[in-house]
Amino acid sequence: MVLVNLILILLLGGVVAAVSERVSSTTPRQVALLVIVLAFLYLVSELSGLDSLNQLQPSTPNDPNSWLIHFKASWIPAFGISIEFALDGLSLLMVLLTLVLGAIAVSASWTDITERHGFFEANLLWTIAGVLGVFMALDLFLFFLFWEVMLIPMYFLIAIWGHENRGYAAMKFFIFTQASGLLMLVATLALVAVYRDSMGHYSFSYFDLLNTPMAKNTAWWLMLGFFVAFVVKLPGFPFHTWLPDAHTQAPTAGSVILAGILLKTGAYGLIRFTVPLFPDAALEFSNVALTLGVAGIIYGAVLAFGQTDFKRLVAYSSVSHMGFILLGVYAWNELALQGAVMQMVAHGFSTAALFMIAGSLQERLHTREMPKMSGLWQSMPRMGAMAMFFVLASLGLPGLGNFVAEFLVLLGLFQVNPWLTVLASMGLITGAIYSLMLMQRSFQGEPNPQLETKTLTDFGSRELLTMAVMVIALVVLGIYPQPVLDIAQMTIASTLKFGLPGAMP
Amino acid sequence: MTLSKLIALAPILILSITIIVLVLHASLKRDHKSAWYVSALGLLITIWGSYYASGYAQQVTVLLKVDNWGLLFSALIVVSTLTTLAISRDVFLAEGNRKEEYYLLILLSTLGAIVLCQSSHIVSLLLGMELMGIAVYAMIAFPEEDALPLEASIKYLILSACASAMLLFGFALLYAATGDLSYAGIGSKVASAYESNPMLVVAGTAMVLSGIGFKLSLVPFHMWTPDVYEGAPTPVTNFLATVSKGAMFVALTRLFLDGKFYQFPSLIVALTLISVASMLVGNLLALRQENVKRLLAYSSIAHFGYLLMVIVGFSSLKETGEILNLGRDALTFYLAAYILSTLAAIAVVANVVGEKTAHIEAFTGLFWKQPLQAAALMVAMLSFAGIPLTAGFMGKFYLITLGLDAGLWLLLSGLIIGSAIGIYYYLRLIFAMSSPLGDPSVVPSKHSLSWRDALAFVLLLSVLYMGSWPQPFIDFAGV
Amino acid sequence: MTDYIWLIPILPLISSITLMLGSAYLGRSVIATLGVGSVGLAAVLTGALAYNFLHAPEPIHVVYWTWMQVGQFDPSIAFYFDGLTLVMMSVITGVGFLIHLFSSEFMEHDNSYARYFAYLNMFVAAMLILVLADNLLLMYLGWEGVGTCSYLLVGFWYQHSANGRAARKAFIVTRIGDTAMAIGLLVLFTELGTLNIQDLVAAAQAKWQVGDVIPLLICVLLLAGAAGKSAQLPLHTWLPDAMAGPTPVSALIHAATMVTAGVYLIARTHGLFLLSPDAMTVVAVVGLLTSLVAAFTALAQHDIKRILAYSTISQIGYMFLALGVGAWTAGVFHLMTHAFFKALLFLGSGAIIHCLHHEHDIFKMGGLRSRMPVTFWSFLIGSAALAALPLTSGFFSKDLILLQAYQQANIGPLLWVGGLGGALLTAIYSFRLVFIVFFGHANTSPDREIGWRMAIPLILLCALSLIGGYFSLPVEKVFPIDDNQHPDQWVELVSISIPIFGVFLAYLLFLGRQLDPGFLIESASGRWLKQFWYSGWKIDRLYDLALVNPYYWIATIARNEPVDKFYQSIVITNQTLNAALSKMQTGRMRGYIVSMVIGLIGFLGLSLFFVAGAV
Amino acid sequence: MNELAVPLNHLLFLSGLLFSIGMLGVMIRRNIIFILMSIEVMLNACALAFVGAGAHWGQPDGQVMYVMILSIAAAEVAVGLGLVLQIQRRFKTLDMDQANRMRG
Repeated sequence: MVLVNLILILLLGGVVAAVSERVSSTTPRQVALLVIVLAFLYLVSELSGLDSLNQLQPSTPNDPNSWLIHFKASWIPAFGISIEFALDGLSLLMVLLTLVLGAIAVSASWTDITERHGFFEANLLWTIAGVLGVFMALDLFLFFLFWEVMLIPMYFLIAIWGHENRGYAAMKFFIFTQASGLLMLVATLALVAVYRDSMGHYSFSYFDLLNTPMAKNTAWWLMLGFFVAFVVKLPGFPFHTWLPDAHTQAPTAGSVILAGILLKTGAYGLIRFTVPLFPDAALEFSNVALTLGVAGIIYGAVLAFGQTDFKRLVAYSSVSHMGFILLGVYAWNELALQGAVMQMVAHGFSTAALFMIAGSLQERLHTREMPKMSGLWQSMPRMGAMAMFFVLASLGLPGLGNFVAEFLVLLGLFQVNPWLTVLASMGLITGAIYSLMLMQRSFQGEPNPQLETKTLTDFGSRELLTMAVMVIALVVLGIYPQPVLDIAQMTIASTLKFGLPGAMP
Repeated sequence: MTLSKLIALAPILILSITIIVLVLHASLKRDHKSAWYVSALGLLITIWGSYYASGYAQQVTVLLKVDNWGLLFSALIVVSTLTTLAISRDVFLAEGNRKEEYYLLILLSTLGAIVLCQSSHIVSLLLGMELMGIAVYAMIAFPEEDALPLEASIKYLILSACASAMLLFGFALLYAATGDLSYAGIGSKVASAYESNPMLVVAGTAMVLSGIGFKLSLVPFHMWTPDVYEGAPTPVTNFLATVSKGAMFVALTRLFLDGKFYQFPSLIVALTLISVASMLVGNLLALRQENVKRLLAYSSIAHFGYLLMVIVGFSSLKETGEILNLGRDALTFYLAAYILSTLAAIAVVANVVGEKTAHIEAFTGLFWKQPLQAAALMVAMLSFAGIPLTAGFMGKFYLITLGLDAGLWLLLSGLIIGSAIGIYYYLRLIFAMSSPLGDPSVVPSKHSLSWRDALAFVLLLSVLYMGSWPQPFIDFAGV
Repeated sequence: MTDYIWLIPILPLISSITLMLGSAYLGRSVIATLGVGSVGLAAVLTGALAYNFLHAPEPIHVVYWTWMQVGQFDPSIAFYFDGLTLVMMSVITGVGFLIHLFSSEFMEHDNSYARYFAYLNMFVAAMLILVLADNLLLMYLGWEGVGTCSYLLVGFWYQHSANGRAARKAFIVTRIGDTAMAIGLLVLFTELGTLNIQDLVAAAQAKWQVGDVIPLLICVLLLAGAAGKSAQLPLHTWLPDAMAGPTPVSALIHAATMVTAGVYLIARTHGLFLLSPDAMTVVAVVGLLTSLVAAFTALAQHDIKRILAYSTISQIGYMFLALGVGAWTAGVFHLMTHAFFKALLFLGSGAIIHCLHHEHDIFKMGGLRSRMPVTFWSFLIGSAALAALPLTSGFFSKDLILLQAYQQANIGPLLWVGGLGGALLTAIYSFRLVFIVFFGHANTSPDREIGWRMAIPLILLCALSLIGGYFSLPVEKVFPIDDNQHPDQWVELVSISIPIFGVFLAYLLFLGRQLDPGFLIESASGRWLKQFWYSGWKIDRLYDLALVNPYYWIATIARNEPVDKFYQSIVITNQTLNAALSKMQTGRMRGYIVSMVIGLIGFLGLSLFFVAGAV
Repeated sequence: MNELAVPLNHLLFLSGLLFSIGMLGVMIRRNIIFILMSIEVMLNACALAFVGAGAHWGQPDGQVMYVMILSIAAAEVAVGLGLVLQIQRRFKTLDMDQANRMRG
């Protein structure tokens, strides 16, 4: 019941935030922050009691009571659909990341929202609730429900508070994910139909569907349905074109949530559903997926280098970083998977910070075009220093979270496909190229004459505090990542036994 | 006609009594408000009647087959008529004094629809369809001073007259081939008739399905829909979209199942083509449509394309009882979901726009002017698009399950492509509603909660309820 | 008693972080004391460590925590201290402290004083971690940390975008080397299952025989990493441009410490290199070629710092040569001595630039002998050591390398001759610099004198350059004892006399002007050759044409998302279909009837077609 | 039992012909009244087919259907002419092609 309460807190919090706009235009954001902190404390207090968390023993996928928390209530018995939430290592990590980034997103949009604050904070909270649902739902119907429902508030975030052509970007974002979601729906229902044929009764529960015997090419088609839905969301190489538009047009909080959390739902889906449900089909398909991953890394990096828009560059850097996750998942051994999970966490922080900087730049200069803003370090040294730190984080400086993730992925992948790893490690070089170009074009170089007139205020204490949280998080992830690795280990160790026999145990 | 048969006909009898009372009332005192109340009361009693009659389900004379499924849809039709009544309350206040006829026409048309729902014989089908149809021509042309309704009405009259002629000619051929006019009779004899002279049977069924296809606005016969939906006054559009199409589809299912039409491969291929064409053309036509009523017309074409998938599904299910029920459940759910969503959508259109042209500009910033109406329209749109937590999604869920079991790969891909295109124009409307009003400072003024908001809220709740907690409806409908 | 070893890298790190955070509140003197003091303290601690180590010379291995543990892969944050580490640490902290002292005055008037010292301290900390690391992954952390600090310091004066471009070039070229090294690490872990240096060398020797393919691959990858960081031939183009940073930075990073990281890496993993002789020959050849190419280029330079930069590349070429022929001790010895005299030369040039208000071109200087005595003497001693004249530290180290190069198995003599040529060229260009800058008629006059904080480091480094030769490195236990005997006399004699002859040649060419190379330079081929050498053998042009421009071109072409065209095409087809279909909705009823009739006929036709087919 | 003088196929063929004449009439004519008339022709064709089929099977159903169809046709035409009157009063023309205000 804990998990259902968690989502309810956020949903009701959203309603309260929407209504609280009547009090004054600043209360909604305080309400939102309060709600998220409340949810975080509630979860932590519930979890601290669990002994299974301290011994960190692995949670075998097909036996529910080995999971940290498991909740099941029947919903539509006619189809064996039940409201089933469960929390294990991986989803715990993602839930914590979502709540932390949610708080950061609220603080990121502290001042740059001018109209309808209540409704904005409400949408923010509802998106977070939807994402939490995705991370915790273990009934495929319920998972699909949250998968689609989290889009609506996110759509409103972009469509109402976005920038110049927000309509196009919001529409593209929604259609891309929803259309691919339809493929996943058909795949899920086909899987359930196969299950019903062999087992005689309907069931949508992940635990039952886990090892349904099916013909090889049906498994292949179903896996493809799931794969496309998750790679569109990831975003993988050919399906990523919605991300740059969505990011450039979204408000700061919107892009922080979008980059920090929503992209991770795709990665989570790959690890949780695509490979364990169809192990041998995933093995056959792994070569294609790996090439897509590498293509994503290189393509994202090259395009990031070519951009003149600050946010668009950071968006393409996310495409490049997400390529690593695709590699990590489909190399499917312990090292690569740990790398993928670590990348999900580390990338969340580094991109959220970069988007916050982009947002504050847009707030101050009313433009995202880098040609219009060079040499900002002089007028805004604190923001420059923060930007430098996070640029270094995103290019994978060892000692910070991203490096640990990328190195583990490369290490894991090397045992599966050495030549592809060499290609993927090109991503390290191209990553450095666009990151430093970002720094050069915006913060270094001769100060832009047009900017002389504006008095540019540097980072305030609130912004610095938020940035400090992310700096500490990345440093801790870089220096002492073991707690995160152990929590993820609970899921990965057991899912590997279910998944295809990776090259390394 | 034993007493139990009479009770079985309860909804039809109650409605006829209401009509008679209405006529007597009109002759005594011409008062618009009391006429409205009489008809509303009559309809409510009819709903109770159809619930009461469900205990006495049986074949009443050769013409009508009263079963729970038919009664469920009769109740749904009466609910739709009630909503039509609700939104047409003030539409005609400024009209001349002859308003009671309008309510008379609505009740007569609903009576026709209920007869059509429960028909099991060609005569009762014909009777029900024509009673419903002819009443609608007059309803469309009711407001005198406007030119568009007149044009829409004449178009609808001529086209549906042709369609009825086609239908009749088809039935004539079928009658010539099988010698029986009741569905069951045709069903039993059609196989042997197919051996003797296949030409007759096939041509007959083809013409029957074309006639019905017109009424359901399937693709080759869909041209009239946008003009009639736009021309007719909003309540009548609502009536047309929900009652006339809903009843017709139920009749088609009965004819198809009892008449055993699913044996003929030619029919199945033709229906598949029509279905796919409707899905794609319906969605494509609505892509950049500015007028909301025409947009809803095209969307209904697409939705009936999806629904036809169930009929095609029957063909490959043959006699396996278990999946036949799945097909019937899918049909019931999807049709109910479609009707509910259309009611919600058109109710909001009526509340917001009334009789002015329902251009998309009228809906910009609706979220900030009338939040409740906007929420209802949004939920309706999401239900059409098939987003979870709405009735539409459950309908689509059923359809896909059926499609997978029956292996209708072409139709499934049509469904996916159609709904992918469909998201665009549903979202366009939502985007228009959410675009800011220009002056962001105005906090939505809390105007009094009028009955219109109550109606919109009720419909919104019902669409969400059916989508998020479908189990009770499945038990009730899984008859 | 050695539990304070972690303090040595942490002190500069802490001071760097405090400087970064508190830059707005600290006064200049506080910043200077913090910056210089932390490195000084580290130097003192290293001294204490050295004192203990000399008495009880067994290696110290301290493990702090496992960095990450995933299945079998569990690198830990741990320090390994032995003779080689001691040498490196003493160079880093010793020379580093002197350079910090020098730059405290050199950067006196710069407005972001705190930021400078923050970066410099961070660099020293990263370098110390690199040197102290017990596994290759922690070394990689130091490796990249050092590269980042070099990027930050080269691009220190970020106001001019040229410096930014030089800094980016430095980082990216070294990053290419680092990626190769990372791939080497991946191969190592996959083959041997560990990244701990001591275990992996033992495991390698157990697993492979001499001359296997995989050790060759690993060594070449490590060499690529080393070449990137130590600016060797394929990846050397970044060092001359890195002179855009402040001069003390060039002294510390691009002379004494960072560029020697590659040498340290190969020295540390010499066990692997011993397994594949061809890899060692590759190292030797790369070293030799680099030293020759750099020496020729240095001859044709005008900018004082670029001459020193190319000379650094050339000298490190020598160290690679030494490592290539297996003369590990000689290589490390040359590394130490080179750190002394090259730092001295850089600081000297820094003093000159400081006093001649940022004048870089040597032909505009001249006759500074009388007016800047301290700088003159330090430059003279530095150049002597660089040219390896007898009695200087350079002589001992370079001579050792040449002798052992001669005894190398198959191409020994060839390497030796190449080395000699390099020594000759080194002598010529080093003394060319001295004669042009300090002798001849003075056309600029220094406007200020160097203070004590700049003079003392110069003097100390002069002393070190002179007596450096007599230090005996405590590395007996680290490297295998090379038992090759002494080559015959004439080889020794020749390698001693060549540098002297070189200096004499330089005197003739540049000071006495007896030998007039005029006819040579004016001739068409001469002019082309001078231009060719000046531009660094056109390697920069080559890289631009082959790699940089195509990358720019692809990026600008692909800027607006080619993949999106596919999705746009879907949208366009939908819209055209919509337009076509809505045109059919003419509004005229007769059109509708026609479509109905067509539908009917189609339906009938299809059914009859089936029936005709069936019957 | 086939005491029908004329074989069924001839009759069906006749009614088919009548039906297509009616259909053509609706498509070609522009005046609404003539369109209504051709609809009458179509409906009568169906009635004829029913009568023929009824006779062929010797059941009265055919003729019952005939009466039904006639009454329905009458009702439709009644409403149709009512509309025609209004159109005439409003648009002063009975040409069906003028009525194309709604399109797209």
